[in-house]
Amino acid sequence: MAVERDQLLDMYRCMVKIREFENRAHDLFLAGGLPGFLHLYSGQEAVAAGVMATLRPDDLIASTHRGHGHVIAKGGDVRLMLAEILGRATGYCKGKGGSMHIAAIELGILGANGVVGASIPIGVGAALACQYKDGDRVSVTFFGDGASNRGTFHEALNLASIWDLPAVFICENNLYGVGFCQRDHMRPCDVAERAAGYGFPGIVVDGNDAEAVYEATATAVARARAGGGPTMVECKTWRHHGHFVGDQALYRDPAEHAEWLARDPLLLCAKVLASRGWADEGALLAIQDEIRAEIEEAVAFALASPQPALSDLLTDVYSD
Amino acid sequence: MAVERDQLLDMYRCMVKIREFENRAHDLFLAGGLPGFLHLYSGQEAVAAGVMATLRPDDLIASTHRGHGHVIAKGGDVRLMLAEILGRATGYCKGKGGSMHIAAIELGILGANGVVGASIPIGVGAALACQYKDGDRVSVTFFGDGASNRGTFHEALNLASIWDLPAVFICENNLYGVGFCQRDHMRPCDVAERAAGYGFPGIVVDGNDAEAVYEATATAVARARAGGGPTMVECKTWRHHGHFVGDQALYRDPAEHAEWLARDPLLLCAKVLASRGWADEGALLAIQDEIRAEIEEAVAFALASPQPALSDLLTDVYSD
Amino acid sequence: MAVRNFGQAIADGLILEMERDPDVYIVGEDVATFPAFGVTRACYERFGATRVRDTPVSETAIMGHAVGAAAAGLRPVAEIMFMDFLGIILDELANQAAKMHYMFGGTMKVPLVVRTVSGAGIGAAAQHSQSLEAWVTHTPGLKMIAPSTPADAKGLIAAAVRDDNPVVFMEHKLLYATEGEVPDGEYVLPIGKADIKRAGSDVTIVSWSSMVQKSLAAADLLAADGVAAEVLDLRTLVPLDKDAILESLGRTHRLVIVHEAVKTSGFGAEVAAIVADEGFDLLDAPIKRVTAPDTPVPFSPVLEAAFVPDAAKIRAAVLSLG
Amino acid sequence: MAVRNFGQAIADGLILEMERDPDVYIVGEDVATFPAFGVTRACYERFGATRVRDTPVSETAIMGHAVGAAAAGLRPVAEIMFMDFLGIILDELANQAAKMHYMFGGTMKVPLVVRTVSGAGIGAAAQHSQSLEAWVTHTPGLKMIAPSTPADAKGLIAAAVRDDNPVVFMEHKLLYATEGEVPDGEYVLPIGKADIKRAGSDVTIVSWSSMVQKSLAAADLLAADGVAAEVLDLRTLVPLDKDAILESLGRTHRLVIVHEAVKTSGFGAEVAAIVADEGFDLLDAPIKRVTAPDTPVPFSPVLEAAFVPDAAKIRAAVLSLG
Ligand SMILES: Cc1ncc(C[n+]2csc(CCOP(=O)(O)OP(=O)(O)O)c2C)c(N)n1
Ligand SMILES: Cc1ncc(C[n+]2csc(CCOP(=O)(O)OP(=O)(O)O)c2C)c(N)n1
Ligand SMILES: [Mg+2]
Ligand SMILES: [Mg+2]
Repeated sequence: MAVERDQLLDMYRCMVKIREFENRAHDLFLAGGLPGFLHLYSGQEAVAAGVMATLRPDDLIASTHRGHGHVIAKGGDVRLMLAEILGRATGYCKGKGGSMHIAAIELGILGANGVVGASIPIGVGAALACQYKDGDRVSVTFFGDGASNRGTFHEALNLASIWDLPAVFICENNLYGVGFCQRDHMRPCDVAERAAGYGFPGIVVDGNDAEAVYEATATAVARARAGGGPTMVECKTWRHHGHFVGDQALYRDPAEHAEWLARDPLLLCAKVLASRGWADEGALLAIQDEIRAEIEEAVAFALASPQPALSDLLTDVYSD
Repeated sequence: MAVERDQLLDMYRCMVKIREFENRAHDLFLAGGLPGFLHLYSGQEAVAAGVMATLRPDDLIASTHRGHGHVIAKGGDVRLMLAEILGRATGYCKGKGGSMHIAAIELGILGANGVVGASIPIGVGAALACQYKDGDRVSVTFFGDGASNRGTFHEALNLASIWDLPAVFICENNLYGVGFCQRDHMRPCDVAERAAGYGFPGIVVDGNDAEAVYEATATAVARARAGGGPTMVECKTWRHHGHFVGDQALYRDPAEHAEWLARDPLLLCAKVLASRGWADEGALLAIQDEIRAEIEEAVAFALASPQPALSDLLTDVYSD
Repeated sequence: MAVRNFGQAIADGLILEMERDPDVYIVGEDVATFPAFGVTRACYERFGATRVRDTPVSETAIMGHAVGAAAAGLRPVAEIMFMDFLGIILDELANQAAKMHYMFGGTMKVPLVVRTVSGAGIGAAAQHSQSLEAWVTHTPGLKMIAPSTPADAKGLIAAAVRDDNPVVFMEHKLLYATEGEVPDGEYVLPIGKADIKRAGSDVTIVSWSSMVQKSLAAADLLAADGVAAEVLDLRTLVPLDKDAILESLGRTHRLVIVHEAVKTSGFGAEVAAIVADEGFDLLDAPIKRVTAPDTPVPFSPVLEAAFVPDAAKIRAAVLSLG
Repeated sequence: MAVRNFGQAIADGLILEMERDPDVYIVGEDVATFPAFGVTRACYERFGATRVRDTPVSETAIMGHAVGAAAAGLRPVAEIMFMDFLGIILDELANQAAKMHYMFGGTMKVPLVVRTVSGAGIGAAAQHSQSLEAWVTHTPGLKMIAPSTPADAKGLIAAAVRDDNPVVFMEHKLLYATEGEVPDGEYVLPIGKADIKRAGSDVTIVSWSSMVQKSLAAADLLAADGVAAEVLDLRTLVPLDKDAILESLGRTHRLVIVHEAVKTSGFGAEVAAIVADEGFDLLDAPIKRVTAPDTPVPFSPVLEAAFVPDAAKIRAAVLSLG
């Protein structure tokens, strides 16, 4: 499933949007404007962009604490996202959720999640809904290398396997779970090796190469749509910042960090676009400008948005 | 590690003891004398006998709901066991535990367990204690095929692996978890395939062949004692009865059941002993008689034992 | 009306709901081929393996996938074989299912039911005999139902399935064989309404699940003592029918609360606390709780019988009020 | 005496216990290399990776292995990064650790400590801000400690490590930076003793953990109102110092209970229920609870501030007693 010009340009645009969004969120946090924990997605953009490019609007995703990228790539409105992480009444969750709990069911986004590994059975349940309701929708579940050591991972992947669910598992292996290095928190070299324990394929791709992510995921999605059951795609990648804003990530090797920065997914993608003559520098800069403007507008919208009313504290506990 | 005459005779004796114990417990249950759930070990004797023959008294084991065989093979006193499953004050747990909760810390038995899969992290913690306290003790954890789908399995095996713990994992794959057939409740053919996901060896043996169980486990135990880390040994076996007494096991194929009965571990062992000239029929019958007498004596002891005093209800909640 | 036992009544209710709504499915360990207490057998026979789904021994995935399925438009009825295993699924139940509607600003619904088996009485010991409703009632976003009769069970399981929120439905194992008249056909009770199972003017006995039967037995004994006890069956713990409690108390001025769960932090404490605040002026005597002691459930039948509250203990508590 | 903050005081206590007993080890996510709230950093620097052990993101294994290690002779101090994750470990904690001593007839000890971080106040939202002590207090076999000052934290963490039972030790995240005088060297407080943090004769305010500070602030406001409030810090919820509560009430005849956990089935209900029974005759007014409302913890700082009880609300509750 080769990637065409427009597709790759869309992915690039998506990656820029995520990066600019995260940069702005970072600024706001450092300026003291953002409460709570902020887990930036910067550095992993090729995963969200590449995966989501294979999906239809009616497909479902389950996301993690590091979920901004997923939400943006699945079509999230940056205005409502920024309002949410600022805790404003206009946000996706009326300010009740925050960065770790953005959801948009109308876009097929079942929610970011503050509990590591909790997305996995949720994504599997969504896959059951896809299968049960006929049609050929798929459910894509994101999780980190760290999450793959949780019991939820094991139980959910086994269930998806024996039920032949249309599920795609995207492991974003950024080589660390907080300060714990993946080569120390598990013995197998690749998380994808674990797929064999459930009897379905597990493949490893360069998670900083949007095209590679797209191609591997497209195959997995096609398999799932055709009733062929689950696949795991492990994307090796790197977060540019600490675990959350405030963490200096002193536990990582600066040389390794520098190597990964040199393999910035946006840079890599820009090079490919240029080398194929699909976009020149000017075109890419134009994209960036356009998106910066969109993000600035979103920041202004969010900052101008009202705080929730005190009465909101007691609403939405039950649905009636 | 070849098995010698006395060792195999001891294993045979152990298997007979388990079988006779379970037969008697079965009778007592059907006669209405036993409360609660009774999960008989009959048919799986070669696993307990073969594994325990590789252990020292100071090694530790963590057991399951189907634990009578493990306790007997690790040196449990059948009098105190019968008293316990009859709920008497003289039992291993003063009658407070029952069949699913027999423990004997002085024998290195950390307890049977009513929660499927709960033995696994407990066994791993015991392995940490062995490693932490120096020496070369090992910890052996028993669990079923069904338990290998629990999150506890995944988390605990991963932890044992990265800490290089002296842990041996014995999967008693009797091909069913209650009424759910192993080839349906997971996709891999063998549970042992999952060991690769944790980076340590997993081997499959005929669980009805005590010698084969012994040899595979002895290798695993030696590896653990030497600091080589965990091993999984999967023993393919069959329970002769239903899941618990009362279950007719109608979900199993009668032909398959007959095949396995023909491969009764006691029969197989008796044949080997005879073919090697290590014991004739008379010697084997003598063992059986001797053990029957021991069990009868234990039944008498248990039946003559007092009920707990009502005041026992409130004791032993906290240790002081 | 037909005489049905408690288990049959639940199955009847489930079958009706499954007929009404194709998105309702049942899921859990052995629910299809070998259901532990038999309840879902008839559902499997009627609807087959797509809608009555066996799972591996994977409670976390049972609960966790149900959350995702519910969020994506299905209506799972998940069975957790013993309520004792609530500790295995509490993150999925309390951190995900219960909170998603609120956390996501009211944009997502998680309509699911967790059916689970509680209680002592068959020698199943410490890990298969607990009554853990108080863990559930301490979790905003969950509803908690604990019926005591076949008719209530049928009407409330239907209500639970139709509810757009996560609902825990507790079935005491000793109730399964109890029988009673059950309305035929569609029968739905409102969630959150208590029921006076026996009227009386001297004391209010509040209870739920199997303890309602014990309370009624105690009321019989008390009648012989000349004390007219009112037995109020809460049926739903969350939402709680506070008005029914206060109203009864307005007539009796004495309160005894009975539950099988251990005493400390049991749901009886919540009932007592509400009354000690909002019903303080109605009280003529201390509030008594008759509960299991603060111990694990013992295996020995002798000790187990002493663990579970009985009519004699309830009677004694009432008489102690003077 | 030296001035230490709450986190340092806990670290001081842990280091002393680790020096005293080589079987004590610390285990949890990032406890060695990057501890979430910094507490165990000093322990790691002092004792290294064998005794301060990082784990993968595997709470079930953290708790489950600790049970096995404790049964086999070690004394684990396990950290569960947020109390919200209790639902992940409750089977291991409540079905295994809590019950083994009883189930096995008193033959086995399970000496372990679970340190865990509770509470709202930093915008961490619904899954990182809860106070779930009531799940623990409903489990016989567990002890539950919730200190409010650096000195109590030091003395009680030492007691928890020395205790032969599983103990849950709750640390409110907003307390870490609070400072106070802490006794130097070995300092062990008894488990199960409440402490009068401020004496008063008009009303008893019972609380624990960070709400003690809020209650003291309320007592200041009340003093200006002419009301002398006694602030009783329970410090340990299980075992509960019932005598201290009843004794204080014997002097004040009015009770307000304050906790940050949500109201329904919070531990405040248990305190109220005990008093409504055993202290009924001492009461001159209804028992009031000041708690969080029955909602998940909202993210928005505005809503979060409204969620957490504050001095004004406590004052209002006291004044409502007339
Ligand atoms: C169940 C659970 N345990 C611990 C945490 C604290 N925590 C937040 S993120 C994280 C690391 C997750 O690592 P990984 O899955 O690799 O995701 P990454 O942060 O690298 O994107 C931890 C331990 C949590 N949120 N949930
Ligand atoms: C956590 C948990 N879930 C469900 C049960 C009910 N149950 C008891 S035994 C069993 C099957 C276990 O299968 P397996 O591990 O293969 O052991 P076997 O019974 O075959 O020896 C189940 C589901 C339980 N006791 N614990
Ligand atoms: Mg990671
Ligand atoms: Mg099995």
